[in-house]
Amino acid sequence: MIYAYAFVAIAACVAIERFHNRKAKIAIALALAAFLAVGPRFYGNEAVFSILADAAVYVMLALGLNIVVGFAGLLDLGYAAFFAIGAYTYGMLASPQFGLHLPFWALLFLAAALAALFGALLGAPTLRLHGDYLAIVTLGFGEIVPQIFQNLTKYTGGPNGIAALDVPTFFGHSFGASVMPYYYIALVGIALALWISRNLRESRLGRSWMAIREDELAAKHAGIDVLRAKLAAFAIGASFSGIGGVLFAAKLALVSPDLFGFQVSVLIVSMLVLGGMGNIVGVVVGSLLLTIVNSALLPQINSLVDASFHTTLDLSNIHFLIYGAILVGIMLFRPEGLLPNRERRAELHHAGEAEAEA
Amino acid sequence: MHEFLAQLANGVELGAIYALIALGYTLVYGILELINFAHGDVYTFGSFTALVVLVALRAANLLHGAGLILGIVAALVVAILACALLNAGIERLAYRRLRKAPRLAPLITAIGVSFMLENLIELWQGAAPVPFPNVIPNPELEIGALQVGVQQIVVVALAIATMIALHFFVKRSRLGKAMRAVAQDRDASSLVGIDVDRTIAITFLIAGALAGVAGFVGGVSFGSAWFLNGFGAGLRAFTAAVLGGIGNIAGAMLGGFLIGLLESFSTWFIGGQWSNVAVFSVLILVLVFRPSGLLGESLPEKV
Amino acid sequence: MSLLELAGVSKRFGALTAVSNVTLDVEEGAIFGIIGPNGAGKSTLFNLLTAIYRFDEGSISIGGTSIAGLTTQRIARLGVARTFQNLRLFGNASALANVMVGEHLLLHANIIDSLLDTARERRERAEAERRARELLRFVGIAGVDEHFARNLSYGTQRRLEIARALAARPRLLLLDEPAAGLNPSEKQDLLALIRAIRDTGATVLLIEHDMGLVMNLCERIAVLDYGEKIAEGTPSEIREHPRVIEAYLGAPT
Amino acid sequence: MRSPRIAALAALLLLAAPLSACSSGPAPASTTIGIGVDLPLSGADASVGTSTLDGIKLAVDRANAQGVPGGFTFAVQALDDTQQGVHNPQQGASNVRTLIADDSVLAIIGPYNSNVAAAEIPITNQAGIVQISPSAVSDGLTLGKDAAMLRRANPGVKTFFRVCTTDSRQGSAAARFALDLKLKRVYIVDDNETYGLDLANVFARDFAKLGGIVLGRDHIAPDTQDFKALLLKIKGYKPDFIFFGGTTSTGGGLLRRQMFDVGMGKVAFMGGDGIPDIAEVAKKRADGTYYTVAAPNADLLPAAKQFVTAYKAKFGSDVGPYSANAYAATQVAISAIEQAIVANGKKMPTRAQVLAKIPNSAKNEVLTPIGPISFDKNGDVRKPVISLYAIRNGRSAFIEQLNLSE
Amino acid sequence: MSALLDVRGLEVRYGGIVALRGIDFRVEEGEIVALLGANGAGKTTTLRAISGLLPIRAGEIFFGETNLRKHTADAIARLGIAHVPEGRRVFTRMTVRENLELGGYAVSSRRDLEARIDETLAIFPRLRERIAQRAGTLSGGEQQMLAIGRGLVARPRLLVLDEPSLGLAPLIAAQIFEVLRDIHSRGTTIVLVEQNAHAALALADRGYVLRNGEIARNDTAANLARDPAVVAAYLGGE
Repeated sequence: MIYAYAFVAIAACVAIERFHNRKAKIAIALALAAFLAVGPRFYGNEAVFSILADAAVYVMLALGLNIVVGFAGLLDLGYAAFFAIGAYTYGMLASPQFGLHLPFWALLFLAAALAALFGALLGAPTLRLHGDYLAIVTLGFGEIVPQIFQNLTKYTGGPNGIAALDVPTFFGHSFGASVMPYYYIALVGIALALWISRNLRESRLGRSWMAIREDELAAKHAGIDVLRAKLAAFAIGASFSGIGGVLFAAKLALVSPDLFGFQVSVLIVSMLVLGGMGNIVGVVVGSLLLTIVNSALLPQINSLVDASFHTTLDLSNIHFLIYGAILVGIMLFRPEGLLPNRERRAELHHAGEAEAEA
Repeated sequence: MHEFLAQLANGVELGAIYALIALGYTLVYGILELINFAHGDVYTFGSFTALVVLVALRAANLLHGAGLILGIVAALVVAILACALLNAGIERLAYRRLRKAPRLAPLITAIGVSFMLENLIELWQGAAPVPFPNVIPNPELEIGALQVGVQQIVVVALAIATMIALHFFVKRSRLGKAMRAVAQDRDASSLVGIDVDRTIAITFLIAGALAGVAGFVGGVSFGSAWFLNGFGAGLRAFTAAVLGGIGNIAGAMLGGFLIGLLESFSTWFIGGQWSNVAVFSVLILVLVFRPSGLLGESLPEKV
Repeated sequence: MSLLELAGVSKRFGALTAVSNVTLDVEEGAIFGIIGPNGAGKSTLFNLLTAIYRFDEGSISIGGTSIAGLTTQRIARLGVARTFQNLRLFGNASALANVMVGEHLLLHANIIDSLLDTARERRERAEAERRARELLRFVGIAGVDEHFARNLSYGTQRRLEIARALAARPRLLLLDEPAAGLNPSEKQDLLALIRAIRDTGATVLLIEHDMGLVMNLCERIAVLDYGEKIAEGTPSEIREHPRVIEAYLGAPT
Repeated sequence: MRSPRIAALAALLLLAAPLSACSSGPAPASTTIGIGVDLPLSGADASVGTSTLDGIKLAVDRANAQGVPGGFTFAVQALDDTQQGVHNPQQGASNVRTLIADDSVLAIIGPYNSNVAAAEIPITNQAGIVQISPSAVSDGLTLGKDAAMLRRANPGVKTFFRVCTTDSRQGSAAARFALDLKLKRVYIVDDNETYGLDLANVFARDFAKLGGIVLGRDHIAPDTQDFKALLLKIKGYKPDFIFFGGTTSTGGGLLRRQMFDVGMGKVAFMGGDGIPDIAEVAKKRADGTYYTVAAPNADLLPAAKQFVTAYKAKFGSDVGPYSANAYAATQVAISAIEQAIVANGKKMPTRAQVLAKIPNSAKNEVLTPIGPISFDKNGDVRKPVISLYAIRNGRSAFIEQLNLSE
Repeated sequence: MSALLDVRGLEVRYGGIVALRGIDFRVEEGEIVALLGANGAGKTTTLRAISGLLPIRAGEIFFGETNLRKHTADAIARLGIAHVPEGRRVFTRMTVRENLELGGYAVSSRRDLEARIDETLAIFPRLRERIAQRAGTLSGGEQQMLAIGRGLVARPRLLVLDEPSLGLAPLIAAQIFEVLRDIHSRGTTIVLVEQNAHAALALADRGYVLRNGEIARNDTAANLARDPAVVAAYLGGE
């Protein structure tokens, strides 16, 4: 069932990418939105929509990271840190931990702001670094943040984290134990994130990022305040992650440090690169695909294979092998990602022939 | 004072291992500008190959007297060869096709290869830590106020000898020069007759060999091998390489020793759970003030 | 009135003095040429003007404002735009987008506008796009708007870079070897284009090797050699100048 | 450009289509009862996860071999709660939902980790399905306000049980054992993970209360291999023993091993039920280790011996640290299901009927390799027994046991 | 008489753009041939295609009897073509000696290599003074000497030079051309791309003029230097 939904969503994305007619694109997008909104009435169960809601959170994260890596060209290997900051904002301020029970909706905004603030704080001193040095600094930051949450036991519950977080309410109606409200919020979140991503790409700021990504020096000469534009990318990207964190924490009703390690940062970068960096639709496809692989396919692979081929093959001990092979396989055969953007395609086309005679 | 010296010795021992792994990162980065995330797992593979050889030799009752020395050498050599071949194989199968691909593609491939290696090692040796045979007798020696184990001396000596050998190889030998040339300018290198593909393959061989030595000394020093060891060790070693100035051989060694000492002393002074935080905080601070690492050269942009 | 004034400007790289005690005045509205052998310090001089390098001695002012300590983007705000010797276009972006980046300083949309695609953002974008298309026509490459910069021919790329520089409506336009690699007829077009640019009110400072172009175009020319200004004057003065012939033009065959 | 894109589409199709077909296909035959399992089966916890799963499989096989009332057969449906190699509460929650969505699943065994349990309990509580964990020891899962919060969807119903003991029981028992052994001065180290930190906290508190001297505490960082820096620091305190909160693979094995490298081989080492397998890593150097287990002396329990023999025969490997617990948890679940089948006229029972048959007193105790099991009102084991073992010559030896009052 | 280098119908593309559209030219043993043309005309592309740095779309390149199409750049270098690329491309982080040693990368005998380096240093005495210095610290002219010297250590049959006087002070440029004349007199065939058409045609036996990826003219150097169109286009002046 989960695969049916994911398949429809991915197929729709591919179709949107393939059609050149603007109206057709919009029609498909609306049809997909309607399908995802109405689908639960007819087909599926809590388990399916729980995974889809999780997938939606990852799509939001990937869209946020896409702003940093895809748009501005800054490799961030510690993106999960902002995810953690968002989640712990909810965990600490809407739970018995400090007896604070701030409303979910307010915390969405607060977390976005806090994550953006930390994005800027990390960015300000380090954005002068180039290429892989920046990647390593962000990686370091990504390692530090969850460990600080883990070590400050008094405030964060330490390794146990904080459990039994508040159940959000909507105009006085509690979300209860159902996952459906989160599913719908996440859908709205994706819609917003897509809208903002598109806005940014087309905007003055988006053009500044493009310029910085392509040629930082030429961008400076056009009067672009490079540091400010990079900080904006870091902050906006981080705020997506902060919002995703709140949604994630509220749905799980738990935060703990092991949810935000380096592997999560790597996962999100993989989603981008696999889907096709910089291309919004590609990012959505990449993150859906990897979430489904990670949250549904691999954990359930034994029962799936056993059920379909009537075997008792034990595949649980080769999860990593399968996952790694998927990453390597896609990269070897489509190094530009499944749905690359125009730029990326062009880049590949010209790879190796870059030094045209000057 | 006594404890200070002991911590210092321990930090040096740890740093020697990180430095060996860091050298592998830095060599590969220098030549391909690729963060080879799978390198830490090659190190793990080295530990396990050495371990398997030692266990087999011990089972055959060959590990005493002169056999002990020979056995240790055999384990080391097998680990070196196995890691060198593994690393070169990874380059051939997973990275070579991507030489001209967008920058992040090989990075993700490296991550994928790392996952695969971890899983393969797990399938081979199981998911639990495996004890590394205590082959080196470990009486404590007192040198002034400094107490060191024989094992510690062996580990550090082997690591430093390897680094010196690498230094001379890269500086003096024909292949070493070719490696440096390819790292600087691939086109110009091929114009003087250097086979670039082959040189890159050799760089991976050497990086793998260093991981093999690291795997052996790491196994001896930590006393066990575990299929996921490569992740943590690799992360710290890579940090060391960046700290020293990535692509710079002396920098990787310096960075390795610094990280080792930092881990040791931060555990002593502020507690083990903060050691990672300390390591990465220092990394960030250093890069803020020296954006190309401690020994890295920053070349002015050409306009 | 001088738009650009350099007084005793020097720049050293280690032991090498790339620019040595150069004094220069460029009148508002002029087309001013800088020539000299490769490595004479011409591009370094441009790089000092746009703060890619910081000068070690002397002073530089643009429109009366000293640029000492200013960053590249601050200098751009003073109305300085440039092209590069080795083209620096945004290769993986359309020609139109390249020019629109050039318009950065003319726009006022802030982060919020960009995030929410406000009316201001849309209005400015439409306006910027219109101007960009106009500029592409002005430099003579109308019709390439949607093409990726990297796919354009060399001559078109040169013009596109000029269009991008013009998009900021600069008071001072720095052109670094704009004719390099152009064929003779393209050079003729370029000559007309640079004159047209000057007629819009911009001051043009150019580095160029092509003597025909320089002599035809420039009202004044300065000659650099080994980082020093060895001569300055009108084209005919320069052509006759013995040191220039010795160091740069060479004895006629 | 066209064909590669179509190829990508085809690849996606290939990936998704058969799977979506099979997962939404016909439910398994109605004579099968699913025993849902959620454990970390890959990545860092794989070694304990798989050996724990093997305990469950053994119990299910045995039940099927003995025959199930109503002609049903039990089938293990195991899901992995790791993501990217680390046990993950979100994945656990997701798995539990998947299991609950399958009507044939009547009980869930797992999870392994306490924070995963904290994410799952609200879901099983709401669904009213029996969940028995072999190893999640954190106090707050069953006790006090924290546990009440986890059950807030359905406060009247308790669905979460565990056959392991709580951190607090084990920690206090360990404190008493240590003083019995005349070990007075302790340095406490933990792995800074859920189980280890809580255990160390309780031990530190109770050991000091009983008159022991806590010289200091430290936590270790993840992915650490070198413990000598820490041990050199501890050495300066001259402790009688080191108490370790954690498991063999999170550092227990290496810590013990490296104690010899810094000249602390003679200092005793103690921990909880996370380190019974320490000899596998530390080998001869494990001697001098003490550990506690929440079960009566295995040497005196015939069920334990039978279990060990059967396990080795079936899987060809040594029993994992929580294999017996998992076996016991499964036994309890199966016993409740079988009783429910009988009570339901040999027809498929409901989950509520199964929940009603969970043993709650001496009368309906289930005999397991870790002793007779029934649960108290919180879902913890009644009459818990904590045993102390020592490693001697690389083997475990029973020392004494403590019967804790209810 | 068979040509040392015989290029037939050479075509090279960058992505969709045709950089060379079917170039034919020959270089006889012992000649100096100059390639002239505007920036972007395809001169550098031609040289890079010959030395194997660029894939050939169509056409053949014969070096003596060998078809270079099947060879990689390093193999072509070992066949005896030394390409001194535009912008010198010396290994700046290595010493002068190391650069020269790399020039003789294919030489296996240490003594032979030393002899060749000595021979090269005899041609460039300036380099001997700088032998232990890092190449990056040399002046532009010295770097150009090193780049040429690096090529000479290989004792090439064909020396290919791309803009050897680029960025050099006139005096130094003159020295370089003097050296090239000397090298040629010792029997090395030379192909030269040069912006300074005066100097190039003064040195060369024959010249080809490239325009938009095609051979526009092909004549003796003397004739080209006298041709008013060539003078106007490439030799400056009104």
